[in-house]
Amino acid sequence: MSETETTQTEEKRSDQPLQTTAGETEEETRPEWIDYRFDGKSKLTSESLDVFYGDDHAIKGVSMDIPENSVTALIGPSGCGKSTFLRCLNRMNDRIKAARIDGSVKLEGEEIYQDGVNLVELRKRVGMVFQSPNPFPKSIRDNISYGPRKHGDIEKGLVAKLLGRSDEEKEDELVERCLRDAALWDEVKDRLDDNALGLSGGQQQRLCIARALATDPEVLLMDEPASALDPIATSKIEDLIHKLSEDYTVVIVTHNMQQAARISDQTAVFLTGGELVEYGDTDKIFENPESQRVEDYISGKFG
Amino acid sequence: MSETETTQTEEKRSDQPLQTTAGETEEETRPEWIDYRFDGKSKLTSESLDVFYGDDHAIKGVSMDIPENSVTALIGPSGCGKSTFLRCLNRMNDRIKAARIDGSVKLEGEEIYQDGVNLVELRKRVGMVFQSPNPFPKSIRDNISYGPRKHGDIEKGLVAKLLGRSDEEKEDELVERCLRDAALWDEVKDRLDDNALGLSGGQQQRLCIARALATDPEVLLMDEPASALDPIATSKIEDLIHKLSEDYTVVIVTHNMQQAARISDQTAVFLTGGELVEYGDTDKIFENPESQRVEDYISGKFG
Amino acid sequence: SGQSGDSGSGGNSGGEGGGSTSTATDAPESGSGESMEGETESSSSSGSSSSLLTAEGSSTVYPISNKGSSYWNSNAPPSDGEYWGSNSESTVPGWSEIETDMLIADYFASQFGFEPTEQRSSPPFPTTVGLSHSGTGCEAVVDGLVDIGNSSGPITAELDWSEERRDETVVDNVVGRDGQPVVVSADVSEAGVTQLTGEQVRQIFQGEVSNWSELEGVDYDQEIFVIGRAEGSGTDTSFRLNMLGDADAPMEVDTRQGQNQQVAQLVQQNEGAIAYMALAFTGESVIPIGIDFEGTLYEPDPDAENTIFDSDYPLNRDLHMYTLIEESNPNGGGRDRREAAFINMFLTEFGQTVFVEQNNYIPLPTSDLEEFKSQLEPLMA
Amino acid sequence: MSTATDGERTGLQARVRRRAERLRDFVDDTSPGALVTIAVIAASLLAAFVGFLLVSSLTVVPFIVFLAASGYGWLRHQEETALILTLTTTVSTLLILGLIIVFIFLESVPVVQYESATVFGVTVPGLRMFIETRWDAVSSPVRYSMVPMIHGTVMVTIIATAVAAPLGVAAALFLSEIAPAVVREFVKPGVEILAGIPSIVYGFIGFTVLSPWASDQFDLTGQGTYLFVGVVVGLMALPTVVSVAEDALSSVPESMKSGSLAVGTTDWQTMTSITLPAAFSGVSAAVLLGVGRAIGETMAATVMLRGVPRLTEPLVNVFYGQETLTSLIARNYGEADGLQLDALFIAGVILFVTVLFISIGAQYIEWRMRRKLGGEA
Amino acid sequence: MAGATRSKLVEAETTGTDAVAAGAVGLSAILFVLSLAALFETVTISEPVAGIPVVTLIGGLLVLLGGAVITFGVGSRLGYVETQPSSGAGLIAAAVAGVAWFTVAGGAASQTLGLGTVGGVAGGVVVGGVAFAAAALTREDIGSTVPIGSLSLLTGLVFIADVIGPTWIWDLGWEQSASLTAEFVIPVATLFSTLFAGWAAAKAYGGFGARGRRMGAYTLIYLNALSIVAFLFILVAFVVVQGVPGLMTGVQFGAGVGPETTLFGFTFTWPIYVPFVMNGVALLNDFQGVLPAIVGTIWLVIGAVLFAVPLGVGAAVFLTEYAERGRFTQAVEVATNGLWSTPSIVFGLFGFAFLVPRFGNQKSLLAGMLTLGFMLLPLVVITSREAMIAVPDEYRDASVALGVTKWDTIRSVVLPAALPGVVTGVILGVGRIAGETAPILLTMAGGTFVPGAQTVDVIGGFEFTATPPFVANPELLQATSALPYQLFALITAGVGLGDNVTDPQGFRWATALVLLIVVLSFYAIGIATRYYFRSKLRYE
Ligand SMILES: Nc1ncnc2c1ncn2[C@@H]1O[C@H](COP(=O)(O)OP(=O)(O)OP(=O)(O)O)[C@@H](O)[C@H]1O
Ligand SMILES: Nc1ncnc2c1ncn2[C@@H]1O[C@H](COP(=O)(O)OP(=O)(O)OP(=O)(O)O)[C@@H](O)[C@H]1O
Ligand SMILES: [Mg+2]
Ligand SMILES: [Mg+2]
Ligand SMILES: O=P([O-])([O-])[O-]
Repeated sequence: MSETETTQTEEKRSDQPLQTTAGETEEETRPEWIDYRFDGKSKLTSESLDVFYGDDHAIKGVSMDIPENSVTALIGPSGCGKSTFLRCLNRMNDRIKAARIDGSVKLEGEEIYQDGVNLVELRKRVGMVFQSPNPFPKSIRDNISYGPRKHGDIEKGLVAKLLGRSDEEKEDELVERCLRDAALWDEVKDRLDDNALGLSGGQQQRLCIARALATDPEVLLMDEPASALDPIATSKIEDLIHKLSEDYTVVIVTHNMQQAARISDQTAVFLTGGELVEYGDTDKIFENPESQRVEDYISGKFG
Repeated sequence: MSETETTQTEEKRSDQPLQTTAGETEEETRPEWIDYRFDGKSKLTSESLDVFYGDDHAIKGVSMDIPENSVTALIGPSGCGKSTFLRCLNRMNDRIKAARIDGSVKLEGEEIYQDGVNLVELRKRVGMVFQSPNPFPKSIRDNISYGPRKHGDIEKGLVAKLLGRSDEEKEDELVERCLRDAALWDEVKDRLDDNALGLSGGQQQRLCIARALATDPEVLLMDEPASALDPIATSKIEDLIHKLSEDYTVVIVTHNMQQAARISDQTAVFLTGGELVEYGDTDKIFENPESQRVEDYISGKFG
Repeated sequence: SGQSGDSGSGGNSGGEGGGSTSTATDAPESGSGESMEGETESSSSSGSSSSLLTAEGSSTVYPISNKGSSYWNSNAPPSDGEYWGSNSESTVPGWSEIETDMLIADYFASQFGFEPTEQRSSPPFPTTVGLSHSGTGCEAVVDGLVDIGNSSGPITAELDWSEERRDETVVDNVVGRDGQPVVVSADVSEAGVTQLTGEQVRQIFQGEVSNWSELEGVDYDQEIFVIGRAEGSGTDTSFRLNMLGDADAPMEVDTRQGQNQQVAQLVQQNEGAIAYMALAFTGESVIPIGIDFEGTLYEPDPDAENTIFDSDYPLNRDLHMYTLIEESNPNGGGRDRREAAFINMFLTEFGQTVFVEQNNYIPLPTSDLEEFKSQLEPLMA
Repeated sequence: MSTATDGERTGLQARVRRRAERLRDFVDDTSPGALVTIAVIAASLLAAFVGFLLVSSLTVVPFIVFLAASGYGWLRHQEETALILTLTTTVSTLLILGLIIVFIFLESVPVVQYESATVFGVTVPGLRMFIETRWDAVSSPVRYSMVPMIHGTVMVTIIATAVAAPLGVAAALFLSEIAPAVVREFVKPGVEILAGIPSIVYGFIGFTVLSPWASDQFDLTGQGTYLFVGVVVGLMALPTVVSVAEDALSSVPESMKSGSLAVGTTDWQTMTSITLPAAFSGVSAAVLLGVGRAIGETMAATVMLRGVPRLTEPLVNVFYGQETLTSLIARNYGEADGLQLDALFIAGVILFVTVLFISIGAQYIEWRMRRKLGGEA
Repeated sequence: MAGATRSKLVEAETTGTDAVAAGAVGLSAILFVLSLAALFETVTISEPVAGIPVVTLIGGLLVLLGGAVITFGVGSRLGYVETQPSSGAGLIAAAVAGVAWFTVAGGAASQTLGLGTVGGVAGGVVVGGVAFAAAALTREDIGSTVPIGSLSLLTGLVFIADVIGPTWIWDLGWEQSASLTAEFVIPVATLFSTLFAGWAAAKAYGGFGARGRRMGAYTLIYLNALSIVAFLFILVAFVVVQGVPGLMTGVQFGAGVGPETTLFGFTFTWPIYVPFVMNGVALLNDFQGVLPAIVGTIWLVIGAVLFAVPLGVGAAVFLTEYAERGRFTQAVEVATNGLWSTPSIVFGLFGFAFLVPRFGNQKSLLAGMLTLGFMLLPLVVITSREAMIAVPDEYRDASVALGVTKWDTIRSVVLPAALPGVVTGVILGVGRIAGETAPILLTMAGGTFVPGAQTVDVIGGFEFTATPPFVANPELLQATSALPYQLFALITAGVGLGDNVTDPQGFRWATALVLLIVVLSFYAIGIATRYYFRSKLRYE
């Protein structure tokens, strides 16, 4: 890979093939099982995905096609498997010893559950923001530049400095851009070298979003990014998500139906037991759901 | 307390004074500060109650009068102090080192925040069910009979057996009655000696309710008793609460507004900052709230 | 048949305990099936006069006193020649003097008025011997922690006492003598070092030479590994006193070990080693050498003209079992009956042969034994 | 900070007042019978303790009173008796530490006086033990220098740490971050069992196998080297390092590790850049505690070392092993008396104080780590 | 991010070049084992294998290994091999290379070239510095292979050229003779070269970069874990192999061969007779044994547990349930942790100064019990506290909300829930104290070869008297033996003294084995308890 020097900017994103054996995957045929059809290209596709925690069947045969450059919301009562499903999309479930996954998830047509998948590369392309903010116990700047440094995109440190290879400007640029994108720049620009743990909850959450943006992902998975925040911070993050959907494919889990209605283009409703009950345009789901259970859930009969 | 041998049954409730020095507190005047007036007798009354966690003012001057034999719901956004208020009603907040409480709470006109209050007696009369089910790691039977045994109402164990004082029948009776009341009897009657941790979440929650009933309280405080449950378990518990309100005074915290609307007679709305913004008949609160903030909250504008 | 802790095993696998099975059945009244609990109970609860006799101290005296203690605790019958040393094939010297049909401890104890138990492994009172050094033994007996303090050095040197104080405080029971040898490891012996002068030994132990080749007449290029005994041990004190001229003489050694046995093991394990120890611990690869004191060569060979077994060998020393003079027993010169009974066993011709000579130490002359016997007359039953 | 003392004083006063209030509340709330009972319990126990300290034969009387009062209290006033009994046990724990300090310090006083040295006209008790290097308890001048033993202890500890720290931290990383569940189930108990092997067994193997082998390998005169004592002691300290470091590593929140992985790093990068730095304090505390263990290790050193209190030459000569503080005590307590015995207590004091400081340091570091991970840094 | 590069999502199949790197890793493994074997003299370095001296063989393999590593690195640099190297090998790799070369060059300069210490240090600094710079400043594929590969290459050449042959020796010239011999230097040098080169090869196999580093680090970490387990295994196996003959001398099976035991009035005869653990030492024995020491150890442990567990659990209850967090609890915490790290010999000294004078001024079982109890106490406090803190507050709240008093709550809810943790902690602690020698050395140690008849009998020792204190137990006030002390005594005093022990060395090892068995059983029980409770608490 050292030889392939694709320059990636926001404008021009590398859509190079993901497999060495590039080939058949590139046709743009929508899977025929799909019952929700959208305009545009599909980004992530799961097909009869099952997840088990030990004997516990947490996700039951979920098939779902997520369009590019849009916001897709996953809603459903607590424990229905929203987080589990989300974590399947960048294989973060691999970390959970008890979890077993069956079925298929494709990123731009390329299967991510197959032998030899480079997890590092996958997660670089499919970024994630967690339910509770989890900044590293480092400075704000280091939090942002952590990913790019580890990927070798930014050189920093003693040796680099000695060799004059230190990418300080590049780093500064990156930090500023990501923090601006995450609507945090103004609040922290004077204390970039402070420890990130000193930020408020909402700031930490936005920092985590900025951190995810820094590795320039194509997809951004967000697990209840506003669940612990006050209304003002929430609305900032909602605005941000909205803006991000221009460049990124955003998948967001939320327990707040109003929030889903406000910010998403598509909504998927999971119900207890790990089933995907309904999936479609947000307006349709909220105004005219097909299933009675979804209607009950949305109108607050339970959950 | 070991000397007083009151037999407690449902018919004959011991309304023994909370204080060793009983006295003037028995007049039945409704406080004049009240702005919500209801028919019937008032059971619990808080007057300008303040709670501080360290410097954090969690409850701000809450005055509220709770009628007997009815269901009162407390709703409000996360962190607004619902649980804190609830725990003040049987002084469970005493267990939190950081908490400091100002103001007054009266149980049937008798102040519970004064020197010499017998906490054991108070908590026998004001039972509590917690947000997440917390059965003891004992058998189902022992979970139910735990309270009465500790109060000396039921004798059990090796010594009692040797002395021929074992109250096994009485215990069986009690266990059955409480489990029936909690709508759990049919599901567990064949495995009373199994460990309670083996029950499902919903069953555990109902077991905790049964356990609280076993000490025959007058008031039952419930902190989001259905928050972790599936719809079926939820509706069972809602039915149960409804039934309980015939004999008990029930105060319930919920984050689910629909639930509050379904089951409660009165609703109190707390908003962020620990203020009681509105309190009244449930129908009125949900259909025609006086305050704009409550209306916003109920219609899902935030939270 | 069952067996209690230490009566012979049910098997008859030869060795030293070969005859034990038969003897166990010979004495059915001994209750050999009795549990250990029973035995200790009876020993510890029947009054102070039959309580455990404790000894502690010198590792040099240890072989003597421990062997005696084993004999004592075994309380074997005289028919068991294995232990009494007298049977149809041979007879230990002194046997004629005894000639009894009592069990061994019963016999010696009964002379001082103890009831015979007539049970194997159950003497009239049990004994135990702790192993440390002379200094510890002396102190323990003076402090009243043990009944007998074993010491291979005189208590005057060990505790820095005057002779008067010694005479007032303790009884000095000398049970044998040691011709303290200087030993070298096998490689040194093979390199031809079989004798040294007193001066050379002194130089080695005071750090003046560090390689064997530095010694006159030695052609062996090897660092000397100088092994000493722990400071406070009788062997160390005697060595300083007799070899270096003063109990406080300075020394410089490479290592110091607590007990004779450990010194022997180090000499075996290492090259170029030299050490001083007690006679009982010499062996094939722990080889005593001759020492030339001002022209007189004392050789390790007992048949030579002057040997290290001789009493005028400068390193020759007495082995003591000190007992404390207590006001409660004025008769026996400060010994109580238990102490007297036990020590008396060593001071018979039988004891000298079995416990002293067989351990490679030097027995006492008969005159000394007789003097001792006269001291004990008043205590005898 | 200028008002610190002021604030402290009022804080102290307030605390005292609160204490008093609470005591008064307790007395008010408690029935007279219970009060009498717990008073009797406390008094009799105190009397028994004093009796024990004074080696009195009457000790047993208050002790029996204590037992009787506790028994009575247990039946009649269980609530209060349980409180007073658990309080008693807590105080006893503190007391034991106090007694250790008092007794080993007291016993060492004479030698401290004996070993006074004068510097710049000031007589400093005990100083000579640290500025001279001669230990000789027999021939004059009799000196009890601690320097050789301190040197030995330092040598052994350094070597042991060099063995235990890297291997231990690597093993802790393995256990907490890398090992598959099945492997972990075997390795973790294995490490614990390693901690259980008695030091005398290590010492025995060291004395009979390792020391002669080393003597042969390095062409030494005799046997006993700091190098191999250090290695053996290091292996003995290893389990301490592993288990404490593993605790520290696994207390780093999973969310932090997930956060790192989710930006597309390898798990090794996550370990070195996130987990280890976050757990750094805990891991250093683990190493410190391992050092403490190494310093206090006795039997292996006692049977393997040469037992001559002398400095090696040159000081870095690890191929010779003379004596450590611990082995000095174990080897000499038997024949020592008078000043020499007191000198052993000095060795004990040095050991105790050093290790206590290390322990407190480790606790401080761990406390800081917990605070930091709690987000207060 | 300008310049950001994407690697493939799915990795390619293994290629031929990867096989080279993998081969190098395998070669390192072989060399590693070989050097260990040489170090412990299972393989003699001067002896030939298939006509080639082992030294030369090792040298050849090292050259091969070094060559492979360098080739791979250079190949990657020149683009023949597809890798993803970072821009530098990193500071740690550079430091390792620097130190290794410093040692080699310093040694060579001072010894081979005879430049003395100053020259040695100077030469070392120069060469080490160059190696450091080469590793730090070049791209990772060169930096992490060439300095380390050439070290291995050089070492191999030195061995082949017989510069360091089987008879080589370097007298350090220190006061007491100490020399580095070929027997030691060759295996150790091989060991280190191999470790370094194996690490570099593993890195190369991972294609350098993040993945390569992970591969290299994991190789070392797995090796480390494996070594620890292997070490434990070898240690235990060694003691077992050495100890079994002694333990098994005179063993008999069959009805009625063993000693009789009376339990609760019922007398039975053991169907097995193991003299080593059923006898003491006595003249009349066919086989000598250590029964008194085993029984002594058991009583010690019982005494210590009886003392420490009530005290420790009580303190833990007070600290977690009653005391408010503050100065006092902090002080107790510091004290318990301090006590936990206090060296055992200090406990011994304390017992010696405090307990011995108070129990008849002599070493006694009781003093030993209490001293070990003092040692056990902090562990009990710490583990019990942890266990009690781990009991969820929900249980307490639930109980309190039912109107149950505090002590009742503690007794009925907290203690039962904490019990598993407490029990496990106590058992593991007991394992630790059961093997302790130092404290009992100063407080309890009795005779060296204790006759079976003097096996301590605490229960039978109780006597009732008419005067206070009404009960006495001389058995408790006497010294006895214990296994660790017995082993210590056997090491220092030897066993050649009794005529009855035919194989003194076997007797010692058997004692070590019995001690190990006793202590490890406690650990096994402790660990098993933990598994049991853990699976039970998780509840299905
Ligand atoms: N690590 C785990 N081990 C075992 N079971 C798990 C684990 N994580 C989740 N589960 C179970 O899987 C189911 C789905 O959990 P998940 O966290 O995906 O729900 P969710 O929809 O995100 O709920 P919430 O809204 O509460 O976050 C639940 O029953 C949960 O108990
Ligand atoms: N033990 C405590 N210590 C300090 N602060 C506390 C504590 N418990 C609650 N608080 C704070 O008090 C406020 C009210 O908390 P409370 O738990 O009563 O809210 P709530 O309305 O029950 O919220 P939720 O719906 O999330 O349960 C919050 O700001 C919370 O952070
Ligand atoms: Mg979730
Ligand atoms: Mg709440
Ligand atoms: O005889 P000692 O053991 O004291 O040398």
